[in-house]
Amino acid sequence: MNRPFAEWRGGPGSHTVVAVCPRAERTARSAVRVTPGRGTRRSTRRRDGDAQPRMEPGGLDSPGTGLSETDRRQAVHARSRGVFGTLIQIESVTKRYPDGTTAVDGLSLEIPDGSITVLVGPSGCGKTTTLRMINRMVEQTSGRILLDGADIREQPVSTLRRSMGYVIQNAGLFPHRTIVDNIATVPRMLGWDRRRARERARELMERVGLDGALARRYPYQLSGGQQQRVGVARALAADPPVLLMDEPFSAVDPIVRKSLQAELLRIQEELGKTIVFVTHDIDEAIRIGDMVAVLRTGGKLAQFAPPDELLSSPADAFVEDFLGTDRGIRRLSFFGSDGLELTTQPVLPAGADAAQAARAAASGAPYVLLTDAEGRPRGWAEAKGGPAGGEPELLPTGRPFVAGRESLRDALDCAVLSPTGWAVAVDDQGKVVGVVSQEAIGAAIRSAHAARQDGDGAGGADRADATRAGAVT
Amino acid sequence: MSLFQFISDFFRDNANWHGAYGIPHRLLEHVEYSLIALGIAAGIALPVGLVTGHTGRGGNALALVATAARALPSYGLLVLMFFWLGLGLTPVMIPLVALAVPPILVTTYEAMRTLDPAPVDAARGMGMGPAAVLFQVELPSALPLVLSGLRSAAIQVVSTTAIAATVSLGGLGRFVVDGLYQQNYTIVVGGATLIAGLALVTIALFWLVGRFVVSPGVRGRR
Amino acid sequence: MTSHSQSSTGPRHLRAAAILLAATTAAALLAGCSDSSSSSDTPNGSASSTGGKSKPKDPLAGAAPKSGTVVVGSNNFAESVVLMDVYGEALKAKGINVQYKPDIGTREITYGLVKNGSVTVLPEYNGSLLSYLDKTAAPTSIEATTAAIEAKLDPSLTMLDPAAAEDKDSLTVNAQTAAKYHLTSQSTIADLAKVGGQIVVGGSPEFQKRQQGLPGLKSQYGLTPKSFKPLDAGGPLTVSALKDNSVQAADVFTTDASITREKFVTLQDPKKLFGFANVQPMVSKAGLTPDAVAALNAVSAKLDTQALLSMDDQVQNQKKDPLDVAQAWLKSVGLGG
Amino acid sequence: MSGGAGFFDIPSDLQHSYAGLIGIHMQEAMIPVGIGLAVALPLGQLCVRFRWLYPPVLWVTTVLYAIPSLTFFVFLIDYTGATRTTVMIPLTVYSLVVLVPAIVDGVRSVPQDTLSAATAMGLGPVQRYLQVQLPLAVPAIIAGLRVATASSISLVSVGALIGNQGALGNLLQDAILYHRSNLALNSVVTIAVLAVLTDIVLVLLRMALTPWLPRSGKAAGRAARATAVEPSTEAALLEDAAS
Repeated sequence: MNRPFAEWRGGPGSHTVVAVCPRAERTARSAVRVTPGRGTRRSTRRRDGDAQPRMEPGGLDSPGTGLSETDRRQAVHARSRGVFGTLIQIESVTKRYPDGTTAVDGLSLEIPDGSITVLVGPSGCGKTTTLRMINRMVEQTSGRILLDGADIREQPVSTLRRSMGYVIQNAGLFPHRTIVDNIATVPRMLGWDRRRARERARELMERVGLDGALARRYPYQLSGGQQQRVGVARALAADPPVLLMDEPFSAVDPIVRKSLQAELLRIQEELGKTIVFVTHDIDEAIRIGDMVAVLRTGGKLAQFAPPDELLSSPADAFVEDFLGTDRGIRRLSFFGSDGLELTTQPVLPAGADAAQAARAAASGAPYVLLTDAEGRPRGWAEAKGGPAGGEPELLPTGRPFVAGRESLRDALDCAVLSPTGWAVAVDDQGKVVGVVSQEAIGAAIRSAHAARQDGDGAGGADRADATRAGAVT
Repeated sequence: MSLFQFISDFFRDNANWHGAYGIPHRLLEHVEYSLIALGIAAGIALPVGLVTGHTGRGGNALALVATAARALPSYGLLVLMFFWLGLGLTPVMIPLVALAVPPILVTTYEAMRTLDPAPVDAARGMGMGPAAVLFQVELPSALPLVLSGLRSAAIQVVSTTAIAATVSLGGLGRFVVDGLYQQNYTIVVGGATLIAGLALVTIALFWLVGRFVVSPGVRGRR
Repeated sequence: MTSHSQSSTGPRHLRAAAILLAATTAAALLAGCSDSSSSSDTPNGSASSTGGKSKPKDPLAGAAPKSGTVVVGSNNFAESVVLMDVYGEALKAKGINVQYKPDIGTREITYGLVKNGSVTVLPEYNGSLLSYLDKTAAPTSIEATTAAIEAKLDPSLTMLDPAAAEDKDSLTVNAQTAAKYHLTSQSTIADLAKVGGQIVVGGSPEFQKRQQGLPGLKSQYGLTPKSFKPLDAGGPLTVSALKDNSVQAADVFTTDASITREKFVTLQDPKKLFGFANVQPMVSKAGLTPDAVAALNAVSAKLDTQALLSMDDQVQNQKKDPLDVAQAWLKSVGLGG
Repeated sequence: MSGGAGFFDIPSDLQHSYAGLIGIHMQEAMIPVGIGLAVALPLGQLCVRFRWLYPPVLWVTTVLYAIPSLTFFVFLIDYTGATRTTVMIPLTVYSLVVLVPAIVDGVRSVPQDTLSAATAMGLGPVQRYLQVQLPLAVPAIIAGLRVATASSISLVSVGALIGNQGALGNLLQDAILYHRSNLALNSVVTIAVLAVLTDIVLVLLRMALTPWLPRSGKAAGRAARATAVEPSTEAALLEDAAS
């Protein structure tokens, strides 16, 4: 859980050279997958396909990550749910209250299986109501909701709810029960014996990154973030195919929120649940959503699209306004840094001889990057000074980016923050693999935009983005 | 201190410890009356408080009931009930129950109202039925306040049961009333001490019960 | 009291004591102010040793009256209040300043108050008073009774002339019990004693301890009831308890209207346990002028049992105010003001 | 004078008219509340100032409140006789133990920000107490006063058991004495009406003193409901109301 934000997809210890930016990959996938229409139903397969390349080289699945194990589990899980998996279809659902207010107005959504769908919008947009209609905490006035093709009203409400994990804002832990008993609630309701339920609970505590020592504590003894983890574990306890999350992270501070989001994505990677996630925070929506539904006040759908598409081509002024001004920069998170042309010419390894130094200085770059014996960046030295013997004055390198695994946004950020205007690329061990200039990054952004445009024929907003991104560069 | 002298005289008098007029028997009577009154009151007030608190309706009506019941003088009600109903346990139970209902009712209602809605929502979302939500989630969390209402009622009932003696019933009030009639201050003070002692024991008892039935998770939070 | 009973713990004890002290001081101050506004409240002037039978100081004893006023008191039953009004109003008619102290309580309390001077005049019943003063006395005439009382009475007190009016305590059974054990108005307490083990006797709480009560019933008639139920001094509790048979026999005043109404049977008392019960004022010697004594004796001279019955009836059955009843009777015998 | 006594005909032995009895009753009931308030205000402020003081004080108040009024009266006879003072001292103590938690919770519920703002404006501790804390604590104090007055008015009648010091409660004794159940009804109804009227006056007083608060509402209802319980429970309720 303490791993940096971008790490969970790849997992620690990965030494893969095929630097796949999970974000970009994911987005590309969603873009295909989410094209409205029946085709989306096939999305389950994507999971299985996904697992393949990762398992093959064994690179990402280095021992300890348990990914291969979880993927197998997930595959089993997917199979047990049938080929097509769960899919929630919301069909022109309206919720009107007796006092006349309309919370949700003719909403239709197809929530794809095995992915995270985020409902986002300002307060009063009916996002929570929509979520609560899925487990019938709220009954719709008209329209219908299908789960796996069957109307949710066909089964007893308690059965329906027990098949869906439910996580809410303040976790809603039972104050009178210990952590382990909180998590064991649904299994116990399903008739598991106490020992098995507790065993399962402890297993889940580990999964959500909770220290087992907390098991016998009571909720009030936990921090907000820990409580929220318990909430997630409790929702997962009976292994429900669907997870409903109602602003689960909005009551914790930004740092904790970020780690919880990361944790959720990691868990999702392992379990492949169908998650419906409600938030009012568009950044959160973009960070974790495979699909994002933007709702406007009055309970109307404004746009339903993958986050990348949302950023590149907002459907209207409302969505654009809701996204905020820097969506160009933010969208860069969806472009992998693998396409960047790295150069090793200005890199001067420790113990290099004068000739190497001269070559580095002559590379055309104004600065030379010195590395230590392990190949980690030490600092920038002026190329012109070039004294091989004496120790030159070094400028700090700032934070390097992990080539391939981190996005263009990270690369750009490194370049902007670097005193030399050059970003340092490292591998997962922190070893320098090359450097890249702001100009080169700008070029990469432009070509990535162009490629994306060719790929999905998205609207002209892309160009504006690219221009804006270029301007920053 | 002369008061102490009276008290120790009372407890040292062997005659006060035996028979139908002795301390043990009077104490049992007192506890019996108190338990009956408390039982009836809890039987009325707990369900009503739970339901009204659960639904959130009737809060203002409850406030009225509480004020009105507080305003009724128990002893006066007892005398009135004696006139209307004659001798017996019923005329005693009416003022005692009237005394005990409001604290239980009000605290139960408040306990249910001030519950954190999140766990309840979560419980419903997990597929718990209304009864399960009430007994497994709401009640355990509301327990400290509900218990304090019961304690409040119990203390008042134990104290007030003394008036039963004014309409010829037993209980520890017997010592006080008889002593006042017989001009025997020793008995008066002895009985009064016993009543106060019983009230304090009641506090201790509820404290103990709280230790056992209230989850540490709820207790720790308060 | 908290300060004593919790003396084990230091700070709490001190705080409780402080609270109590503050409250006591303040309340005492205010009580001082409020005295002037009420006539029934008297300052706690004398702390003389009074009343209690073996106690150096009895807290239940009252306080002394203001000088220059005659305080007429009564016990805690209706007839005593009427008598208080009768004697008091007669004094008033003579222009004497009268203060009433009604419903004081039982004889156990009132005797102490007359003795310590906080009550000047108290309508008493001679036999009952004697029995309270001397458990063994068994006088055979009214005069002998008065003499016996005077012999035992506190030197500061004296008895005035007895009235002809008589109202005794009695052991009275309810109709069911009378029928069950074939008791008639000719039966005696001794007849009841034969079935005593099945009888619940009721009476004012002090009946359990005083000579004209359970102790006397046992020593004179060998009556040991199954149990005793504490009620009130011949008041509604007693009547109810007899009526609903929660007691089978009870101490009822012979003038009580409910005896005929409810068909109760009063048992004969051949051993004179309840003795004579003529109305007779007990007075504090120091508190009365000869005029006042004459006025009180004049009342006693006119007061017969018939008058008493009539007045009781007006108060208890016709719900008239005792003061009105007393004034009306005084007027009818020419003693009114 | 007609023969049968009417509902409001008070037996002469009580030596007061109906109105007179009401006057005495209110005097016997309200003086203790007044003294209780006068003592509770500084005591409450001490408890706010020295936090460690409050739990033991709350404990003592709970215990004191558990002592039956009759016990209290009877014990005091030893010191103050069967007088009105004997009735008023316990009532004072009860008022005190009800008011202290109310005041402490009231003053404590004043938001720290408000206090900081007051301090920042240069108000001294005394000014801050009088101008900020006390006014903002008024609703809680009045809630406590309502508990105290209601119980005080009702408990005065128990004084009838110890030498006729029960004012309207003495009617109960007379009801028994003269077999007049109407007197008992009169006593109960009058006492209840007095308690309710006093309660209304206090509510109106609260409205007058706190124009910035909504006229009615949750807090008011809660305060009213808090009038049925003993001090520590009351404290718990008020705490919830404040949070």
